[in-house]
Amino acid sequence: MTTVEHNRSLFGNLAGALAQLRAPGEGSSLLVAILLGVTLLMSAANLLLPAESPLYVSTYTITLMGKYLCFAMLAMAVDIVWGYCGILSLGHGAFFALGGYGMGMYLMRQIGDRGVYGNPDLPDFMVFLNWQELPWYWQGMDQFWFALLMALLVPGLLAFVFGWLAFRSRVTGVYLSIMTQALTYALMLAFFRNEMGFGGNNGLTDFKDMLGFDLQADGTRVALLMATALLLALTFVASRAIVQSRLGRVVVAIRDAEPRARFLGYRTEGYKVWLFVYSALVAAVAGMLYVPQVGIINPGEFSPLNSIEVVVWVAVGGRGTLYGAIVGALLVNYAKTRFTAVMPDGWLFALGTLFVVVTVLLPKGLAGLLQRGRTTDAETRGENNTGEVSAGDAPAEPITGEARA
Amino acid sequence: MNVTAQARELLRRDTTWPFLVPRQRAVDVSHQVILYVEGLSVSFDGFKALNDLNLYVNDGELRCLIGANGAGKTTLMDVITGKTRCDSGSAWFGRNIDLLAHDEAAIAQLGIGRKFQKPTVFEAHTVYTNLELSLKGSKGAWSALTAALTGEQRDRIDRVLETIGLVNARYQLAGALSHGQKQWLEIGMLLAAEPRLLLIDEPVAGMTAEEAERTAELLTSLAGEHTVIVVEHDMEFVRSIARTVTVLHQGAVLAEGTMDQVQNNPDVIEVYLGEDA
Amino acid sequence: ADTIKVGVLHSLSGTMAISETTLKDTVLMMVDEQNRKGGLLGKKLEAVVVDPASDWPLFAEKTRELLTKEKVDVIFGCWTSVSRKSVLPVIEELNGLMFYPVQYEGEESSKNVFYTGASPNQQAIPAVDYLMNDLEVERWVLAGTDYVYPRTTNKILEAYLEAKGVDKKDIMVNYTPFGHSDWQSIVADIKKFGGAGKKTAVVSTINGDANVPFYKELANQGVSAEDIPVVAFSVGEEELSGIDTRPLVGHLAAWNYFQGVDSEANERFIQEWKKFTGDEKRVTNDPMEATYIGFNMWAKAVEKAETTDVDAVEQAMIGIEFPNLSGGVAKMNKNHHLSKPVFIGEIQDDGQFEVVWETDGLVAGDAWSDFLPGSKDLIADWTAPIKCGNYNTKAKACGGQGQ
Amino acid sequence: MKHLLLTGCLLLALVTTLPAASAGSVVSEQAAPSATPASEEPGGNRQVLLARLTRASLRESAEVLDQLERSGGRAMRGLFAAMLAGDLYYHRETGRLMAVQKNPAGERIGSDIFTGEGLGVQSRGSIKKVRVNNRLRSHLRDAIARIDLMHGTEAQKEGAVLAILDDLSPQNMRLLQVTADAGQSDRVSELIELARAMVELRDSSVTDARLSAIAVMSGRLEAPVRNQLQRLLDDERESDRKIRIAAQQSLEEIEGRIAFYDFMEQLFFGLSLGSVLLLAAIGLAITFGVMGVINMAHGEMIMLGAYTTYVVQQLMPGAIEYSLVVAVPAAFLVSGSVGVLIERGVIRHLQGRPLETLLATFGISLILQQAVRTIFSPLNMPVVTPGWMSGVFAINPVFSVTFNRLYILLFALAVFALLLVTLKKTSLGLNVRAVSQNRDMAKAMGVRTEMVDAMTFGLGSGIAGVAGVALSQLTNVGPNLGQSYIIDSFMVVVFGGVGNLLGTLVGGFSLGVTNKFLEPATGAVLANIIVLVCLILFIQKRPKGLFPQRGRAAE
Amino acid sequence: MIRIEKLNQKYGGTQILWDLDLDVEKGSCTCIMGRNGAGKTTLLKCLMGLLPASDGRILFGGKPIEGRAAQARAHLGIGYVPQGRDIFPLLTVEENLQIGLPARKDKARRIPQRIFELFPVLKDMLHRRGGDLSGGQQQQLAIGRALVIDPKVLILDEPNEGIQPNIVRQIGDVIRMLNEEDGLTVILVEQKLGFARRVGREFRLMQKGRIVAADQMAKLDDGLIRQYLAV
Ligand SMILES: Nc1ncnc2c1ncn2[C@@H]1O[C@H](COP(=O)(O)OP(=O)(O)OP(=O)(O)O)[C@@H](O)[C@H]1O
Ligand SMILES: Nc1ncnc2c1ncn2[C@@H]1O[C@H](COP(=O)(O)OP(=O)(O)OP(=O)(O)O)[C@@H](O)[C@H]1O
Ligand SMILES: NC(N)=O
Ligand SMILES: [Mg+2]
Ligand SMILES: [Mg+2]
Repeated sequence: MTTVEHNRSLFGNLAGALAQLRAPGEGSSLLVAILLGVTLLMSAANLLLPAESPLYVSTYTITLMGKYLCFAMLAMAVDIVWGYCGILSLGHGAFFALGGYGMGMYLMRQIGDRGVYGNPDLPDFMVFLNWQELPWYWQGMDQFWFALLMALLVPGLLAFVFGWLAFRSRVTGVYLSIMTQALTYALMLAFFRNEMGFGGNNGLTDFKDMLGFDLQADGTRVALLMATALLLALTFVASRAIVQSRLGRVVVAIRDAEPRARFLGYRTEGYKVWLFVYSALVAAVAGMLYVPQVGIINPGEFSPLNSIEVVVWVAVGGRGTLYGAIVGALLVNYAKTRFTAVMPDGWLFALGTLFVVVTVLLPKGLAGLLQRGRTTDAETRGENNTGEVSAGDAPAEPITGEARA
Repeated sequence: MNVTAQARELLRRDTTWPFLVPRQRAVDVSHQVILYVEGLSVSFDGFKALNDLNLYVNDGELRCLIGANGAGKTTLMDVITGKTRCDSGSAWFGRNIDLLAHDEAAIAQLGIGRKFQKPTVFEAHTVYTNLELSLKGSKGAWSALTAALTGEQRDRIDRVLETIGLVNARYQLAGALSHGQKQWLEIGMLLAAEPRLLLIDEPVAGMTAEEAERTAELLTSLAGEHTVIVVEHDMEFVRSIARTVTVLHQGAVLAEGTMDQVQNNPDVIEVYLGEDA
Repeated sequence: ADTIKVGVLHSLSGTMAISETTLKDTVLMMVDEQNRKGGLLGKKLEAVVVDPASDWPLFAEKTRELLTKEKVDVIFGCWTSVSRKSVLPVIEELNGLMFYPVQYEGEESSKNVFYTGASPNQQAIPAVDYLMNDLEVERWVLAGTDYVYPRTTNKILEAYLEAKGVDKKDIMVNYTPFGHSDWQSIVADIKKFGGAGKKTAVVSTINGDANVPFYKELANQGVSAEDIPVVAFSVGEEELSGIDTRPLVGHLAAWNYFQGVDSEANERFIQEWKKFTGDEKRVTNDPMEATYIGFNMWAKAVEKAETTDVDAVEQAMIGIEFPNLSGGVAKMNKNHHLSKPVFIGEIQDDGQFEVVWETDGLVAGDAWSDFLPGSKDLIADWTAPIKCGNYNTKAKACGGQGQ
Repeated sequence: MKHLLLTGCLLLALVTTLPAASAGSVVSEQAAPSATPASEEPGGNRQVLLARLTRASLRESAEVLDQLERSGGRAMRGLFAAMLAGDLYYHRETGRLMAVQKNPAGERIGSDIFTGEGLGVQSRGSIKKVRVNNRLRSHLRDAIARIDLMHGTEAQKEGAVLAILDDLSPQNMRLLQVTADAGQSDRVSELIELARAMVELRDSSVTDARLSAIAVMSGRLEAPVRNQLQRLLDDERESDRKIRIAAQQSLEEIEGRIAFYDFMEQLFFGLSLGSVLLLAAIGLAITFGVMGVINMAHGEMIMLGAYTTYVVQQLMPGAIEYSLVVAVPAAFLVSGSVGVLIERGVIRHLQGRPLETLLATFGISLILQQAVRTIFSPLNMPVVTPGWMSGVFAINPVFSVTFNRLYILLFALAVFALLLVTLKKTSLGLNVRAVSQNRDMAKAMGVRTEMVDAMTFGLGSGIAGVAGVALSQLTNVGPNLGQSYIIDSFMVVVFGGVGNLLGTLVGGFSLGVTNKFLEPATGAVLANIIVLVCLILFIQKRPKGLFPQRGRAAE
Repeated sequence: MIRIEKLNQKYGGTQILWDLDLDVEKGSCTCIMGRNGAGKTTLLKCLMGLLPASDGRILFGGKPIEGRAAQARAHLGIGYVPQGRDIFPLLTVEENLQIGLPARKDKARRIPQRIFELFPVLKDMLHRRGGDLSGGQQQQLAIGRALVIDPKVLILDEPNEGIQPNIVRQIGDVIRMLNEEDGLTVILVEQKLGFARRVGREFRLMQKGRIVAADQMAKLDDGLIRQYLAV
């Protein structure tokens, strides 16, 4: 079996398994199990089998998988706020990228004097811009724990401040969406500026190693993939716990009738802020894992279109179901990988058509398809109520109220 | 105050930081009055919806509020519950709590519950969850994360379900209820919350006479322990529950008294009841 | 394998498609031609085209795909510096071979990359010399898009100009974001700056999409080439094909190749290109020539090495000469950069350039600029005994500063 | 600036021209016989020169041109103008010079350079262009300016004198003297007066005379005046305190005026940027603002409009001047029809799911972009600016307004007004709003909702297409055109208040003006960032935009 | 005038209306009653075309209309006053009324004066947003709006919900007048017995998606009420 076929069957299996979900609770643990299982198998196949073996999984596939899983985590982060709380964030890429930059700064410092100019203190881009010393905000980033902390703290704090301002002032609906977009757009412009000290357009790249392990070694890549899978599983389980807790139910209530929730005594802005911060943190973790695996972080990650794409993954997968977001991200990105290689001139037609078709034919995304396969009557609409994570069938469209009322 | 002074103030050992002082204060009803509304005025784009309105409601009372469409009844509730800011006047909950200084959530936590004129329930949740979310208790995000229903709470929900006649619909999504069922559910949510003061806007609209009767019984039984303010246009219903009736007209109180007094008030007849009601 | 695989890594969608698609077509044309000549080492060439979609991480991923999945023998690709930077670690890790055909900021030399576009000393410095000596320019506007290529080029130029005695006051530097489209204020500022009674010129490192609105604004505000000439390093025939050039006649560009260069090889190349694209109006440009040279040098090197093995080809490449399209011969130097002639052209009303100046001989591309403090002591030399991309001539060691 | 180069060469030319003939009189003498045909001029010398012109290298050409000017004077203007415009060709075999222009059919039509006599269609291979470069062009311009100073129109004379202000050499002053003696209009005389004052200030040693010279110069906005005063103040040798003070005052006055015009200029830039934002957003204000469709394909509708402009220009190469007039309705139809198709084909199925429209229209936008790449190539398409839209409207030497921006500003306002009237005065406007507020109820009231949806989406898309026509005059017409405006458009609509057209207008202009007033202080990038941050903070204050929808229902 | 045969309706999987038959004569005033959730609103929506019927026939003036869209039914002359009023909240009162004008047979361009005679309040409120009106005012507007299309049949879904007593009377009078003087066919869903008795001339009782009793209003006795309307 070639890698392509392997890939294909891999996804076939995944989709098949998902389609067979019997009950939602089981489904979720099944998802985690598949996720970890597949990752483990792939890792073993990569490390233990010789490259000639038909079952060998190439490092390319490993890194690709790692990237997909990061995207899946990001999609899940968006789904938490969008699907469950009706906060359509068109700027989650910002948190992802900030997390990524945090990790990128650490990796950059790890290069040490192995850069092209051999400067032990300054990253290359600072050398050729004639910077004399490390800016204050780069201090301490050579410590892994500190970088990690910052990579969480900064996006978390940004989400907190932004959320606190916006939710307290009751900015909702499209107004909120466009503001998140403005946020990421402003950050993109700022990071493009070379004066910012983050490498401008070129961003941070040419990483060498992480915690002393060579980033180009297969072992490190596999470890990163496993870490990603593990963290995805972890955040998935945590997120599921959250959305299934009363907090999750309050959040859905807020999505559908925020004033009502307030009159019941819920300080809705508080809920929204915390959920937003949590989601931003998940996005940041995804970003942190993403950077060492793809090897570059640049302001393009802040681009509003990137964030919109994430929303599209979620919508394709099925808004309001956590596994839907994951499946959507995996599917769309896999499609992108295949299409760009198989039909480089026309892949946008294919992808565009996919989006249109999914929207028109699968109102609840792929998750809706899976659910439909699960429930006995096929043409059911709006009565899916078996609890779990299926908050997607909300009759009320949060944005409608804004745009239409 | 300059920054250092502020900092020093914050660091004083003998004080508790203001934001740590529990906000919840028990309502002081030592004068028997639970709601004081004085000189309240609200206007929208120059239109006076409330005009120097005064209203006092005793603790444990069941008060009916009637008045023409557009008289300002709903607006009054909006002000009391913090939804609408008023131009002038004051609204106190008991003697000690200034309602105008609190927001909706705080007011709800103080023990003021409300049923809207147009039934609003959480449509994506089941009837049961709707009630669960309405239960009295901590409404903070952190506690919600770990919250689980106690047996007592379950019982309470079951009882409420029974009262509102939705036992069989407990696992239905609230969005799929009929209009009248939503009305009931919203009343149920109020019951679950056990507020001190209930503001109920048109509870029997869309209910059959029989159901209205049941609602009347329910509200009457609530009074005493709770204070209830009901807005309703169904005179039969009002008659069946009313002790004191306040009539609003053009944003101000037109008349107040027993049902009989009010019913025979010529002004009320003219602007509200009509000749032969 | 029974074919030799040629990877093509140019964006066919997204913001860079506008420039890069042409290069993909150029490579395809070269592959065709080579196959008509019988291929290489008795094997046919097979192009493997992927679309990295102007997405930088995707460039890295696609490189990995080309090298490990498709097992290509060589890659022609990238345009922006950031895409190259993204690809670099992967191509080095997997010991691939890439040809990079676009003018760039220098400050780099990788064993696995051959740079067939211009480095700053093959474009910017000659252009400034021309302005200074022939047009007697005394005041300078350095306008660029805010990214590494313009930043570096402008840094080099500032140092260069100051070394030539230009006062700091007479240099205005301006950066704009990618795709900047509202040039009113900046053009007005340039006009004001130029109104101080000294001959002024604009050195433009404005990138891609921002150029059209920039030139349109220049034309509309009546800044003509005789008043304030603009010399650009990123504007070629292809960019001009998207603008009505009549109001821009006389503005300048510096390249190593213009379509208007009179030579037999060029004539043939242009004909072939028009035939290949089936479009009589299609133009050629400098990065295409760079691709052309790179491809042919690679073919020559493969034949010389008699294998497509990267290490062998890499060594064989050094010193290879191949006729360029402007009538001379390009040579691959030890630092993986080319020696090429430099031309200055004036924009004509038909969207072509008229060559008004050219260097006497070939200019060897510098990997490291002589005008930047961090790199003036560095050289790249991939032949024994140095064999590295950043050899410090002072410290006599590889690895930048040397220890 | 232009003057510098021009005068540099002017000087060069004068050095060669004037000494040859005793200054002044010759110039006007030469003018007289110029009506006679070129061939009658003394000596076949000119024919030789003209023949040399076709063969000369770019360096030699300058010399040939000087000689031609000396011998032919005014008669040479046509030749020079043709050469300057790049229209001068010669016949490969006969060597005959001619002006060649393409007619609408693309044929090259030659005409005699001196008589204008038609020489018929020239085949491409038979003629060759006379080469010209920047240096020659400025040479030609100067020569033309010299001819114009004597014989030109008022405007040409004015331009010629203005050019001389940059280089007040004795020769030039003599030339001015001759011009002045011939009697000139007030404006030209005034400028000559100014030139004299500048010379006076520079050369005289009499304080009073210099003071009155400064008085003349005071308040003038011409750059040379400012430069001279500045130089004077910078010059330490200038020790006359009175002069220094007067010059200082004068300069301050000038700078005060300039500051005012700078302000006006920035205001105009801001309004102009605002009009672009408005145009880009206005269609979205309908499809998104009124209908509630999160229309990610809006940018591509703009793009289609811009491509329509390109196609229209390709279809009517002979009538570029009118192309935009045709392009506006054409773009409306093209984008509008695509909009209707999208609505009927996709959006219709998403009723009640407005969020999903984001996904579908995103897909559509990808498809449209790639479609354009496939059909037109990924390259930018050239769109020509018609003559009436080119150039500047110069209010004074420091403040001018470009015609294209001015027209686009007016156009944006006109489109806005038209749209407002459409929505206010026709039943469509009412029906759209009803449908968007309560579709079922609108149906029950007999409103043909499908029709209304299609028409509205078509209208919004059509307007976007019209915006594309305007934008094609300012920016790239390429596959990425739409992407560059979509973010801004959403920003403007939301800032103004969703569903409020007036908000879009005010929003567009205020964002534009703020941006342009920030830009000089902060640079383009930072200005943009600051505007975005302000926007975010503003929305905290007004969570429903500038003009929120009010009333109970909006809560 | 209107005849419904074997109408079935499902929301997703749950069937709401079961083989429902209903016959409304021209010029009659029929009052449909039933408990909450009996399916009254669903029935009216099917009749109006706002919900697709799963199967069954709907005849209007003898012609089948079950396949026609709601807007077509409005043009045929069915006026609808929905439960909850459904005023266009951001349109002014005037605009709310104007919406229906194109559906009139006579193509009048102005709001008929008659509306303001029936509901004088609306005249004073002409330029206020519909959503700002109080409930009672909105209800009057909703009826007025339905009358603008000059309907042959007027469908009202609980028109008295939340209306002050004197206006309830007034609305009752208006309905009666429209029915008696103008010969308008009226279908009325009503819970309040008093009002139903006063206005309706016939009644239909619904239970669980079926019509379970039909007769003249006078015949509505306590037995029926206890059986079908009591809780
Ligand atoms: N947000 C608002 N904007 C404008 N006017 C408003 C707003 N809210 C209420 N009003 C007006 O204030 C008046 C009082 O309305 P309110 O809803 O309080 O009446 P009500 O007594 O509850 O009537 P009903 O019995 O019909 O419910 C009405 O005329 C209404 O139009
Ligand atoms: N959107 C919906 N989805 C699923 N079920 C629904 C929906 N709307 C109504 N139902 C169900 O249909 C049944 C009939 O509803 P309907 O609104 O027709 O009742 P009704 O007779 O008008 O009651 P009411 O007197 O309360 O207005 C109810 O049991 C309700 O739960
Ligand atoms: N290398 C460049 N032009 O980006
Ligand atoms: Mg009310
Ligand atoms: Mg009903």
